[in-house]
Amino acid sequence: MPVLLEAKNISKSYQGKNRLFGGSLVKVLHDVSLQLQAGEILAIVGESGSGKSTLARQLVMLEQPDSGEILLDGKPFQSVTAIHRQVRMIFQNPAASLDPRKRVYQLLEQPLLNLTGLSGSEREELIYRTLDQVGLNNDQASYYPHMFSGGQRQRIAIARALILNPQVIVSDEAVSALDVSVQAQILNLVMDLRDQIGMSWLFITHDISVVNVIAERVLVLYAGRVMESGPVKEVLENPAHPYTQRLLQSVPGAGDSDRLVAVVQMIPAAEAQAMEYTGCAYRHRCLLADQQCVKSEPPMISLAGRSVACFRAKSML
Amino acid sequence: MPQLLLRRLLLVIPTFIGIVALTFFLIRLAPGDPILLIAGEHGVSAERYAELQHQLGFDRPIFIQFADYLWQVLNGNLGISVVTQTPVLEEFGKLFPATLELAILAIILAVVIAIPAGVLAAVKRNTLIDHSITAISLVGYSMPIFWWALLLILLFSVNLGWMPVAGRLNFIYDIDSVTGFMLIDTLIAGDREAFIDALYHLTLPAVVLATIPLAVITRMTRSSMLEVLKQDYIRTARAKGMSETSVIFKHALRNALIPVITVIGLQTSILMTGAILTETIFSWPGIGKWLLEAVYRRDYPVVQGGVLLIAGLVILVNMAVDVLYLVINPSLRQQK
Amino acid sequence: MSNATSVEDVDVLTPWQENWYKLRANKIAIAGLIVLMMLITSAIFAPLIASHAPNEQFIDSLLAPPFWSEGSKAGFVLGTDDLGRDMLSRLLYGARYSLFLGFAIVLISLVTGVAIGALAGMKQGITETVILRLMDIMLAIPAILLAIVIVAILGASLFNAAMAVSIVLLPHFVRITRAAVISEINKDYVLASRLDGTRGWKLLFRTLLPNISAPLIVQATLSFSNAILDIAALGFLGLGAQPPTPEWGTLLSTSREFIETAPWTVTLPGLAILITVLASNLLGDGLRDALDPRIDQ
Amino acid sequence: MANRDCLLAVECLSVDFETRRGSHTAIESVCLDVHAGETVAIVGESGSGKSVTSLAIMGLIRKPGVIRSGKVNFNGMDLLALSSCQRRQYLGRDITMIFQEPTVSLNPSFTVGYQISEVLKLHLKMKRTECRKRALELLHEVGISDSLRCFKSYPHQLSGGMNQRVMIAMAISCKPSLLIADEPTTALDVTVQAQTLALLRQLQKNNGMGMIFITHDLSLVPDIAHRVLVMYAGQIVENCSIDVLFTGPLHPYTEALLKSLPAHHDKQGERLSTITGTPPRAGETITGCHFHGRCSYARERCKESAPKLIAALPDDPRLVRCFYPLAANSKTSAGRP
Repeated sequence: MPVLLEAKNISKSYQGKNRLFGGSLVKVLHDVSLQLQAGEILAIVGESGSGKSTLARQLVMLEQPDSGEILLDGKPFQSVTAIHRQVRMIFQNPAASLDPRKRVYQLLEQPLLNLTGLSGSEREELIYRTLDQVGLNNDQASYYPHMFSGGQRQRIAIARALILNPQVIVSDEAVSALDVSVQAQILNLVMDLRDQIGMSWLFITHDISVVNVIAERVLVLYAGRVMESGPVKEVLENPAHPYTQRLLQSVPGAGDSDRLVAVVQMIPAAEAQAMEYTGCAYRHRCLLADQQCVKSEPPMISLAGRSVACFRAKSML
Repeated sequence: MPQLLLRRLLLVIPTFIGIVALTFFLIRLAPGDPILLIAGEHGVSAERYAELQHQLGFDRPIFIQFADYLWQVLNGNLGISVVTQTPVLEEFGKLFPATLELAILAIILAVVIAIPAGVLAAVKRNTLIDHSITAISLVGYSMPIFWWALLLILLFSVNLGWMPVAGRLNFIYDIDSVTGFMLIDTLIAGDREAFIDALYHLTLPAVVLATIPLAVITRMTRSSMLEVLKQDYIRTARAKGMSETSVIFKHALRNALIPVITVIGLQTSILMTGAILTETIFSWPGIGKWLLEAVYRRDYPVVQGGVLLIAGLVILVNMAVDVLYLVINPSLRQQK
Repeated sequence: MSNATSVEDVDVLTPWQENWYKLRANKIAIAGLIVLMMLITSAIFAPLIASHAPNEQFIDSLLAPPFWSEGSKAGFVLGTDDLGRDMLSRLLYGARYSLFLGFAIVLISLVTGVAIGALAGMKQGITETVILRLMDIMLAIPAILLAIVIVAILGASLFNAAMAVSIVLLPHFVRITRAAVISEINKDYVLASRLDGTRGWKLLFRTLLPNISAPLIVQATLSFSNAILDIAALGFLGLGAQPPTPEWGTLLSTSREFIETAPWTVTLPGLAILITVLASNLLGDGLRDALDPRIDQ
Repeated sequence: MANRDCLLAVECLSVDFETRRGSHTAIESVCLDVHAGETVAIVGESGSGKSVTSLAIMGLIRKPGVIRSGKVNFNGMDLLALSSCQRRQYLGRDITMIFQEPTVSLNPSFTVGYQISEVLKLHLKMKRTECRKRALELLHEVGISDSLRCFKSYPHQLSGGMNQRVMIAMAISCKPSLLIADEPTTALDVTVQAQTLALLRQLQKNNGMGMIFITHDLSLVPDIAHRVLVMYAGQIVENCSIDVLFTGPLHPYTEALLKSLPAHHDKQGERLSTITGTPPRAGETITGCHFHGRCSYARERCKESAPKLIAALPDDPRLVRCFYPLAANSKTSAGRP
């Protein structure tokens, strides 16, 4: 399959809080690379602070990365308008991402007005068609976002992403704020859209059990670095990185009580994240870390059908 | 925290320079010849004009003039009153204690009543007590204080004859000015009657001056307290089995006071505004009345210097409040 | 997904309609609104309501007391002042100054304040720093003092007083707008709007302003009452409207010396100011409750 | 239902919320019991009334909420009949609670150590030095290695997971017999969630506490609880032990919830089961079974009359609120492998 969206060695830093004294730069993304193929769902898994939302912002060109480049169809990003038409984003909390003062119709019309030259009737037709696509009916176009339930609001957000018929949709934790039964509806909708219109989807989540259901490939992010990436089957069934393994062990419902007790460990009150460190980013929490992991940062290697950044990867398999 | 403190201090510098610039250019904004304005309404001879022009540096480029003015200000030279021919700083120093005494008494009065009232209103939300406190503070907040002062004079001084109408002390007492605070000076002099007389003179102006801060602080305390009482940690405190009194006065009030402190700090400016009106009505010999009279007399050096001093004072108090805010608010204090 | 239409029966209200319903439930705020409306109406129709011209003198009825006191004169419901002018008529005409100036002042500072504040919030960097320092400077000088100085320089007149008060009120709008813009600009709905291709002034007017209108409206009502108070205070100090203009603060200052002999000449104008300010503050509080989404919970 | 051996027996607890638009029922005739050493999970979607239940047990329902009826028997005495002053003696000592958002559940103005010491001082009348010593022990007990540093920290200086450990330390400080955990891991990262669950489980085992674990996430339940209560629209619809829950739920809602879990879904790309429609809104009056509008098994009777929470089969301890419980032995696709 052809590569549709590609990020090469993206890095991004933010200025620390203290502006007057030139507060230190906080590096949120470290040389992150990824490839999204046409018609696939690529899941990005990471916990809070892993830089997954920052990555999403770079990919949809809400921000410019400090270094690295992003290619769409093999070409670098050019005009912002073109990118916004081709790469669309869905946010975590639909209640926050839908302007409360606009009707659904206005919300959906906004991108059409700004980014396309469609006539009024063309816009109308497209709006109603898209609403239908996400399972909402025409009457609801005149409602305000607060009149919908959480799941319906996320459908509106999806409709807004879909309406420009983009090549890629990037969704940031699009189902984590929803109840399970509603979450299932939205996940089904995502899968339907992929199957019916071949939508390529970059699905960012913290929930590895969701990945299993919807994605073909997965990329595990920790502290702004890619730890492991590859086909879901290989990575989740047979993780090569201790962090991936830890994530999988943390999935509730395995019912293995011995495992759970084993996870209780002493943790220091001062978190390592703010400290300067060398070597592997995960070594502070890794049970397998040794001197090598302190000294140098593990390079990304190819192993058993996936890429992994760990010195111990071979012994993990 | 030292870094944050330093930052606050550094922020004062541009603000202060800005105020100096404002007062500097104010005179130049006035229509007409600034030298004639500074010299007063009586006009000057051509000779005196040239002298003044040179003396005031008007014959030099404007930026040099400003730098010079800034330098003078930093050296404590705020010019000389056209009317009395005394240095502005000296006059200010003489009159300021009277205003300060009034302001301090007013703010104490306001805080002592407002915080308990605000807490009570929040705790008894939507009861008669809450509604009465809210209503009274709203009326106080809407009060034109110059009228309020006249009403109080009409009632307590004119009709009932309980309170004196004007001044700081009855002229029959002769008290040495040591601190400039009449209450303290009378105590130092050991004159009990004079002390009581001074207190009588202070009461009405202080009540008038306290009215707006009282209303503002009450409203702020109430809403801040209501906001805090909704927080999750209050629920935690209740779940710990703490008594309602501890929950309110220990866990809630401590957090609720953080924004209230800022509001109390902001009252300095309101007190100064109030002082102008209050001192005028009660013939209180303070800086408010002094400044207003200077405006009437077009005594520009006094207006210029007075505005600068009052603004400097407000900045200082606000900075002190900022520091206090850092001290009482751990989430700011411990930031790296 | 056919039953995704569970909101079918709900009336579609615009956000403004909803706020109006919330405000309507607040009886006290509505009382404030009604009083304010009545004041505005009587100010507009003052020539029809007032029995006399505001400056018409009745030499035979100097300092006539109002109707409830002994010695009141027919035709002068609220008495007369020291020059024999009808108090009620003067107060009615005075309302025109207070209310009209209040609106004008708020409008001027609202528009310029929002523009400057939005500029600071959206540009950031050096523009923002300069604007903020300027506003700090303006806020460091007590409001009335700043107004007094401005009036002292420009000369005492009602127009100059109004200009001075507009300038004094400006920093509040700037600060509120900037704070609101900064807090909103990184919210998801604004980001989403940017991704929809909305930017620049369009983003400000179509997306940001409607969502930050609540604190601005509340501030506008509060500023309205502050403007009335400040104008009256300047009038009282002789730095605003000049006699014989029947502006309320000026009425108070001219009749101060009659406080013992004719207290009504002092109490009535002050009461008029208090009622107006109180009514707009009541409305402001009600609006705050209606517009503040946190109250819902 | 009132069982003398029960640590906690809640009988027919109903809570109304009285708003300007009239009152609506938040929870209706909730009955539950917790034995010593047992963990009971309450599962439900947002708005199902699970948090209201826990607050009502603690007596922490505040206006506009009103407890309309019911009893909360704790060690044989009705907590709701006590004066608030009497009840406070038990709160924080014998019954404790931890909450969903640990960071905002701790007072930002006091150090963590102070807030733990406060409980010790209040209930155990400890002196300052004793408090400090005990608080440090407790912090160590919940798995914080540099407990002294933690003791001196303010909540905002600690991570969410750390603050939840502090909350837990505070909750176990007086060796309570009942701990109520209201969505304690919802705001935490998955790895931290696993650690917190393990910690709770360990403490519960070691101290022999009874525990009520409230969650919206059914997949957590087997890791922590012995028994599960499923709530829907203010009512308990099923009460059964963990062992049987995954093999054969009785209530259609429980079944639907189980089927929609992605974790119980192995085939990639296969669609998840969903529950159509939305739960009733607050204040909406429903006749019949509360779930009938969304139930794929609903019949005429379900629309007309409301089922009671009763034993499904004569010799089965499971309780279900359904006229037509799914047969206990029928196969459901939700079963774990």
